[in-house]
Amino acid sequence: MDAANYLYLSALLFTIGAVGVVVRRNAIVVFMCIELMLNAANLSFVTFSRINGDLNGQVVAFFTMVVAACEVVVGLAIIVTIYRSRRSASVDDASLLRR
Amino acid sequence: MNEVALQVGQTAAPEALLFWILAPLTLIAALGMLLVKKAVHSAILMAFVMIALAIFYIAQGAPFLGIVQIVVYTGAVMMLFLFILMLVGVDSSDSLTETIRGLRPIAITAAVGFGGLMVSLLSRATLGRSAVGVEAANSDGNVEGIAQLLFSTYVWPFEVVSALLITAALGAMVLAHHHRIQERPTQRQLSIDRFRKDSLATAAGLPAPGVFARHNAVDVPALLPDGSPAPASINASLKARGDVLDSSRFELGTVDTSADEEK
Amino acid sequence: MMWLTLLMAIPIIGTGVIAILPKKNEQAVKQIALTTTLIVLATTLAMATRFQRDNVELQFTEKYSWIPSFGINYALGIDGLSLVLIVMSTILVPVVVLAGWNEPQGGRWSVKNYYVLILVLETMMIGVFAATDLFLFYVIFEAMLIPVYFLIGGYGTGERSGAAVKFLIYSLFGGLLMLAAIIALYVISSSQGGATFDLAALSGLQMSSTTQNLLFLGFFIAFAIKAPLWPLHTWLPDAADSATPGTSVLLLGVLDKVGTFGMIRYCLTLFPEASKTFTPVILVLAVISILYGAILAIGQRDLKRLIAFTSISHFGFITMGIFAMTSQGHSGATLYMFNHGFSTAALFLIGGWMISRRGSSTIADFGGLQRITPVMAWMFFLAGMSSLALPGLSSFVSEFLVLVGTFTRYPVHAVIATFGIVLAALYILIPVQKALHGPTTPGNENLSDLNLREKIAIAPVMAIIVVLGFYPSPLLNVINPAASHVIAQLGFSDPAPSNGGK
Amino acid sequence: MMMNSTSIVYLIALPLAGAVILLLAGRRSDKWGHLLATALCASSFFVGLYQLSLMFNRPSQERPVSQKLFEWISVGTFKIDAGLLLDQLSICFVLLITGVGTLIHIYSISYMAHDPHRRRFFAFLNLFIAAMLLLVLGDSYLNLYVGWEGVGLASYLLIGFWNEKPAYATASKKAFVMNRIGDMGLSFAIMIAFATMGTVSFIGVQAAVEQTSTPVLTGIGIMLLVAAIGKSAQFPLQAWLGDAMAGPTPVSALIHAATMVTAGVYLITRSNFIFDAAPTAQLLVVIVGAITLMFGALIGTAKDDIKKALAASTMSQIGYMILCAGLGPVGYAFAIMHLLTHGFFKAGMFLGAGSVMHGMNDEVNMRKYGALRKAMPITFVTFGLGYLAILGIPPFAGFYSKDMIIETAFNAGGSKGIILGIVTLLGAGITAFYMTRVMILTFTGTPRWDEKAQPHESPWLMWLPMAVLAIGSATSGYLLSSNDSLVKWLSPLFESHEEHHELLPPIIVSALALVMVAIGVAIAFLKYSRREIDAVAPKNVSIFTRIAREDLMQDRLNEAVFMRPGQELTKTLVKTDAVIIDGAVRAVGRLTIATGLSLRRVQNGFVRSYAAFILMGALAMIVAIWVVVQ
Amino acid sequence: MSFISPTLDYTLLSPILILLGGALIGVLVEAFISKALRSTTQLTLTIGTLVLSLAQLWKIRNEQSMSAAMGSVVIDGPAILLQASILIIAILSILVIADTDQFTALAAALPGSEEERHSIRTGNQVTEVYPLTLFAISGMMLFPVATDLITLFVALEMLSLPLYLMAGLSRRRRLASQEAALKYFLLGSFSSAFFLFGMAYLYGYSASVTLAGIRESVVGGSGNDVLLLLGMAFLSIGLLFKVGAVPFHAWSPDVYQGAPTPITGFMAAATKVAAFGAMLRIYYTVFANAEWSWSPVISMIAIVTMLFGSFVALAQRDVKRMLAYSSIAHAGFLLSGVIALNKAGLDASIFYLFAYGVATVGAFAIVTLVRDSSGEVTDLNRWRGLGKRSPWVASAFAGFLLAFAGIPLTSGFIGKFSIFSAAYESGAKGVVFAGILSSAVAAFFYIRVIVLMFFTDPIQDGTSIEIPSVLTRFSIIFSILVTIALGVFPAPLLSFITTLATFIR
Repeated sequence: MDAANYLYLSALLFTIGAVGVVVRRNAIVVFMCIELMLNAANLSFVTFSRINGDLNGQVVAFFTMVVAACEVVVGLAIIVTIYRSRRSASVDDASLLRR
Repeated sequence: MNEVALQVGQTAAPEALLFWILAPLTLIAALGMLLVKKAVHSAILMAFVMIALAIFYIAQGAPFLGIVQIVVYTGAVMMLFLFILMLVGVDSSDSLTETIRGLRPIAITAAVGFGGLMVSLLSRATLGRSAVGVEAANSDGNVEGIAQLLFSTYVWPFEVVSALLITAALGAMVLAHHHRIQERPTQRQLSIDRFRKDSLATAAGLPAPGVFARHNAVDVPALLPDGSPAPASINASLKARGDVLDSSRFELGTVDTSADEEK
Repeated sequence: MMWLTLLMAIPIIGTGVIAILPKKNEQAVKQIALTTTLIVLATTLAMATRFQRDNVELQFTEKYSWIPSFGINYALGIDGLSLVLIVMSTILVPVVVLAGWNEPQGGRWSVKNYYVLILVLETMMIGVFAATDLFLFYVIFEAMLIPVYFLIGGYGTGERSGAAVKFLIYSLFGGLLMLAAIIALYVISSSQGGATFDLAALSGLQMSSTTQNLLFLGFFIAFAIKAPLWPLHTWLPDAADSATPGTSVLLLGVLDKVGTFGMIRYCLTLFPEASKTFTPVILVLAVISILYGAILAIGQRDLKRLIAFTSISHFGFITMGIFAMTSQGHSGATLYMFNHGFSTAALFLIGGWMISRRGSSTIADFGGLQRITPVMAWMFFLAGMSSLALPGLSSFVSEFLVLVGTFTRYPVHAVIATFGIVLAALYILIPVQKALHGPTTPGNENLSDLNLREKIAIAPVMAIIVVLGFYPSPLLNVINPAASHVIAQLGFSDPAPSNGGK
Repeated sequence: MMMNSTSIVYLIALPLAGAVILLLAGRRSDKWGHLLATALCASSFFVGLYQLSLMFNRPSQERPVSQKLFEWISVGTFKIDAGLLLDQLSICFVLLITGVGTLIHIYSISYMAHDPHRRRFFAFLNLFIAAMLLLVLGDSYLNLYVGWEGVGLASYLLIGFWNEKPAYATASKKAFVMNRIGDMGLSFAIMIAFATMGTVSFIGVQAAVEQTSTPVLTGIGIMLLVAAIGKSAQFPLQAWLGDAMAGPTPVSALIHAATMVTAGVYLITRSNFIFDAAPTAQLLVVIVGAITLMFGALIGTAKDDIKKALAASTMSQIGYMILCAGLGPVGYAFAIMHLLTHGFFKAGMFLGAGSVMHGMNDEVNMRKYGALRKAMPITFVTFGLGYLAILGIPPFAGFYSKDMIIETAFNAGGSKGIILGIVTLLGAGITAFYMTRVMILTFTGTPRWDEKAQPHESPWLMWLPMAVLAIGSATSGYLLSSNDSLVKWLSPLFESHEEHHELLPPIIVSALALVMVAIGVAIAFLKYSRREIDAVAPKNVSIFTRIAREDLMQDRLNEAVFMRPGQELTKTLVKTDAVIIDGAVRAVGRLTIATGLSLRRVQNGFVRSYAAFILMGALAMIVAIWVVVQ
Repeated sequence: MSFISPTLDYTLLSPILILLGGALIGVLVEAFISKALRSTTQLTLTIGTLVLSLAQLWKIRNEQSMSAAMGSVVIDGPAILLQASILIIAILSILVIADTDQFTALAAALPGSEEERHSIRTGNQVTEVYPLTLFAISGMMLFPVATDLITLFVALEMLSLPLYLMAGLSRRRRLASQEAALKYFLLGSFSSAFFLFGMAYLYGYSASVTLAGIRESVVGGSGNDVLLLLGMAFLSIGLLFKVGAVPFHAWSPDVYQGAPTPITGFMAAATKVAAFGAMLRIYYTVFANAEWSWSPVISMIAIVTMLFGSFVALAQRDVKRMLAYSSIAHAGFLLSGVIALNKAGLDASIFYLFAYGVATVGAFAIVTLVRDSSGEVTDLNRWRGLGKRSPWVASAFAGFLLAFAGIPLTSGFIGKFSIFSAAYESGAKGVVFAGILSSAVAAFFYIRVIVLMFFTDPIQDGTSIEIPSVLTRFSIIFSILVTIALGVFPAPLLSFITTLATFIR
């Protein structure tokens, strides 16, 4: 068992998250996919922290969680606002701005 | 994994077992997030992924993070997600058919290419130094170790993050906080208003929207006896959103009586 | 004494005075503008008398550090070439102001703005010829576009905004190519002992021939657009067609000269080897311009476009003279720049008066003007004769010098170009016949002849055209040292008489 | 070293001043302008006489004098002074120009009396005199060139004097443009001379001829010939002369008969040193002269317009001169002699024609004349003297000069001599024919006048100059050839390497010529005197007559070969410029905008697409890394 | 392992601390000051804070320190210059933001609802924009001076979150504004996820989260470069997203158009300074030794960005969108300063950033002035004849456009010249050539607007020029003066930059 496996897992999760942003239409799901990407990054941090033998990576992951929490607050507030105006959480419906 | 450079040394067999059981499940759950229709299912799967990650953290010598992941992420953040999902409509579901032309192939290419290339690249990576393992760093305890860093080396970003939290709170308030415009009228007051105000025209209630014969949706104004639409029959916020169908379509024109004449 | 800065400052001061005048007081604005330009002219002439004509070095030099981080200086200085062009510009501006006394009335904006633009333009015209710092030159070269753009677009007629845009885009495109070359020069100079834009220092740079060729093209294309050389000329007829006569005079008479001036001052001095490499191509383009411009002039139905095309032909001559690399060609080209300024000014101003009186610029709408408005008609005729280089008028000397100078080195080009003089007879005499001769066309009967102001405005131009035809020496004496200096720097000497190989 | 003079410039300055004063003073000088102009021209003539007298008093080698006015152009080795040269050749011209010029000024005072723009006419006349004098007095080819184009300008202005008639305006333009083609030749000659010899002054070029190769000299010679062809209306640039008759008749007399059109002869004789050294060019000169001689003569036979008939004759006579000038040293003097005598008699005849027109309401068609002998006796006599002179009847002027030319032609040697002799003889015969025709149609027979016409003799101001010229026509030939005075006078200028190979003795040549003339006269009498002349030109005439009436198709040829293709080329180029060159520019603009519009579609408003861009960008980067790592 | 008590150099951190303090007071003001006084108090407070911070910055301009905050922050010449630029741009922007007519009266109210109308009637204002702006500014100030990845990431989020929020606060066209916020937010977080992932690989590569540590590994690393390359690529995506480089640009036209115009101006100008500041620091110090690997990629992106921005701007009918594409093109030009990787490139970039930022704020300030009865008019066709109706406003706008186009005697020209010459010097000739070409294309659309304003006749459609408030007027006048002054006499600023701008490592 090699710690590198965690890195592969992290990369795959990141990929899945990124693709999810492109394919899903519900703004909340899209946002969850972004959270998945952040989590994938965290997994890499923790793994590298282990490989490097210091705790810096873990600290970064911790910060990431805090920041992600803030992002979630703001993001969900925006999503709710737009849902209230439009009665739709689909990102495809938000395409007034194009020309 | 052959000559892979990121040799960390062989870890204990239980960890390997854990990994090989949990990692595929995590991946399946993550993939599931993309494939299920209902947002709420996605959220559940997401929670699963997070918990799995928390387990990995703990397995990798980051118990503090693991706990935070479960408490903060899964416990708080995911709940926030679910909460909002409830608000938006828990049954809301996506159709998975792609409507933007050309996006599906791009997504598939990206998924395959990105994932494949990442794995391929990582397999080629070398560090040129041996892996250390986190045990030494955790010698004083994981939480203490992190605290050491957090409150000395990273005290500045730690402080700054507080500003970020304030920003988030302020932002949420700006977007969500309603001012009470006026005292909400009590039931009693409403009732009095209905009969004692300027006229009795609406004493029996406002006309209901819709025209049975032609169109009975809420965004269609009712027709008055003279055939003209009744503006009062439509909810004001629908009007404000511009979601009202053009009422002129429903005005009574000349009645088509050709069928009658034939008889 | 800082003559050149003073020259550049006077119009700016005039602008300031005009700016504080009330918009309504148009007469005062005009008078101030005229006075300012006359003061500039007087100062220029005073400076010219102090010019040492046999000294090939730059004179009246000034140098102040401007942007030291890039080695950019506010450096001015003139030689015979610049002096002649500055004198030409400062004579033309008051003439334009006086001749176009009522021109700005039809504009989009106030009369005041018009004169502000004209005066700002005058400052830039002096600066562009006097700059000895490449960067300063480029800045003015580009900045000049703006007042002209507004002069065409704001005070012109017809499709004025389209024409103004075309002019601007064309020029900007050329300017950007030049900017690329300037950047390259700057970088090369900084790798060879210190970044500089000083002309003298730049001319000593070491460059590979490929680099030199590319940079030369960057400069040359910009200049070829300015002094419209076939096939980069199509902006000119449109611009001239739409601009007021006064603007056209400044545009064709002065601004376009920056192109030919730049070819001498920058292309030849900075890239001697590349100049030689490209000479064959450029000469062919010049010859094409001469004939093409002339033939198209013949084919025009519109008076202003016709004059514009004659200028394309004339610029062909100037370019040919420059790249003939003989002292006759060079001096002739420089003299041609001066003379062309006046003959074109005369044509445009008088043509403009004809057009504004008739309300049409179609040649066929005129007819029999010689009997209705004899003074105007004969002035136009004289201007036309100057344009076709009739001996005894100024253009002849320069045109012949160019031809002779070219012939000694490139006989074939000169011979083909000479056919231009026959075409010139046609492009001048056809409008003369249609507009001035023949029976009076309906609608022309009541045109008025030139008034006193117009006569005064055109008189100096005519005088210069005639006097320089017979006595060009004062100018040639100033031009010759500068011209031979350039030729010598390039390592050329005039071909000796060949005796046909005997 | 040539002597300097300070007074040559007055020859030019006086008439030039006249022109300037009259033009600038405008209407204010209407009252006295014509008098001033005439006076100034006359004073120029007297200066000329004074110069002649000075010249007589010097030994023949010292006769030429020069005057440097100022440095005109000086660039590198191209140094041209505004310099004048008065020698035996130019003084002849000076006197002819100013003399005939003065007479024509006097004539015009009356002839133009009723024209509202008489002042301007005189200004132009003075301008012409000044330019023509500059042409013959300039000491270099470039100075000559100034005069050369100056006379072109004056000619243009005077032909188009009545330019309100579109045809006249066109005629003047045609003259100028065709002249410019010739001028181009002169430009080439000057350029070649400067490039090969390093100088363009007459003296300098003369000195350099020896060091210069023959091909170059031939080139210069041919280019000078082209110039002469244009100015002197020689084949193939002869077409403008007939149309030039649009100008007032005094102009035709002065410019298009006596002086300007002979400038070509002057140029060739002045450049004798070049032609002597360039036999090919010389041969071409002869050929051009011969062709034009016949060409003009043939056209002359068919013209009903009296001025055009005379113009054709002029062309033909100048052909004689050019031919003669092309025959080398022996011919120059005779060419000049014929030029001078022709100046007298042709000017006289033109003035006569003017007088006739004056009396006939400006009618120019000879078929509307007839029997004017009685109505205008003085005109008849003066015209008649000119007629006799041009026919070459002894002892009138033409006899001396034309016989010399015919003789020289025969003596040219070999088959060339024989051909040239025959051509000149034939020309003499045809000349006799058409001039007799003119005489008969105009002065004899029955009147065919318009109703309104009231023929009357012209006032004295008009007939006096005619009389003077008539006297000249009668006597000048004798005066110039007695003692070979003109030949001797000019001989220092021309290198004479006498090689007389007489083919025929002079007396026989004269006899032959007279026989030819007699034949021509006889045919004319038979054809026109014995039966009634139609007042309208008959239509059913032979093809030859028709061709001759159309000036031997010269205009049609020009039109077909130059004008039409030229107009087509112009139209095509105008279109090309708009469609292709400007079109390309506009296409670039449109393409740019189109690129922008199509790229804009990428921005489709869907946030998922935007995310896809980012993802693709990331993918591209990873691919790049993957490639690098491989 | 004993605890090292942290030391912070408060003097050096004071500019940022002042801003944070101001923002916190602002939050308190929201809570405790009555509505009537709130907006004046907030404005005064914000401007006061900014000026104080700027003054503090001036005091420490010659300081240099790597250890201002336990190695998380570096204070050096470029840092001071960039922070000063951000502050000046921020002050100018705040003056425009002060025009509260641009912002929704109540963000939580549904568009078109009675609640919203009532809020407008009662003169309610979202005064929270002031503290939010201050938070964003502190993030921007921190971004280019951060020297460890954590601070960098936190700063990135701190500058982004308030902007996401403020993008959705427009008073008119609120749906579009909210859409802008959503797009900005989603794409912004998406790109920060990449940024974070890149950080992870860099950490893995170098076993360090400080820039200095990573640099050491880049210089003398022992393993292969895969992790470095991945890290650089993902980190760059985050940065390139912020500066709006193709293909990470797509958010900017939509967001610029939808966001309230004063915010757009602020965002376009200040974010660019901050992001490029960070980018310059990272590329010039950390990645400099790996130039071979990123230079071609960034060059490619720069070329595509310039051309794409210029070409597409040509096809825009909306003035804000046009300016957005113009800013994309400018991002391309600025990237050539990154590629240059020499002192001249650094100087030029800083100059360019400042000049461009000031002109951008001015240009967007003018956009706020052109209105009809229902608010701003951004349709270019309705800008016809603006020069006739209000020559000064139109002239100022033309001045900014000419600066964008890089016409001599404007700051844009000096900027373009210096940045291109720096790039050329480093051998990036292709980039310079593309820059020149796209400048030519760009000239097209700038001139088109000038033509519209000056050479076409006004149409009567009720479009009018709002008489600018004193604050907006000051902002515009200051911007145009700076734009021209930097075109005519750039020497003082250039030499100031040259002396100061050296990265310490």
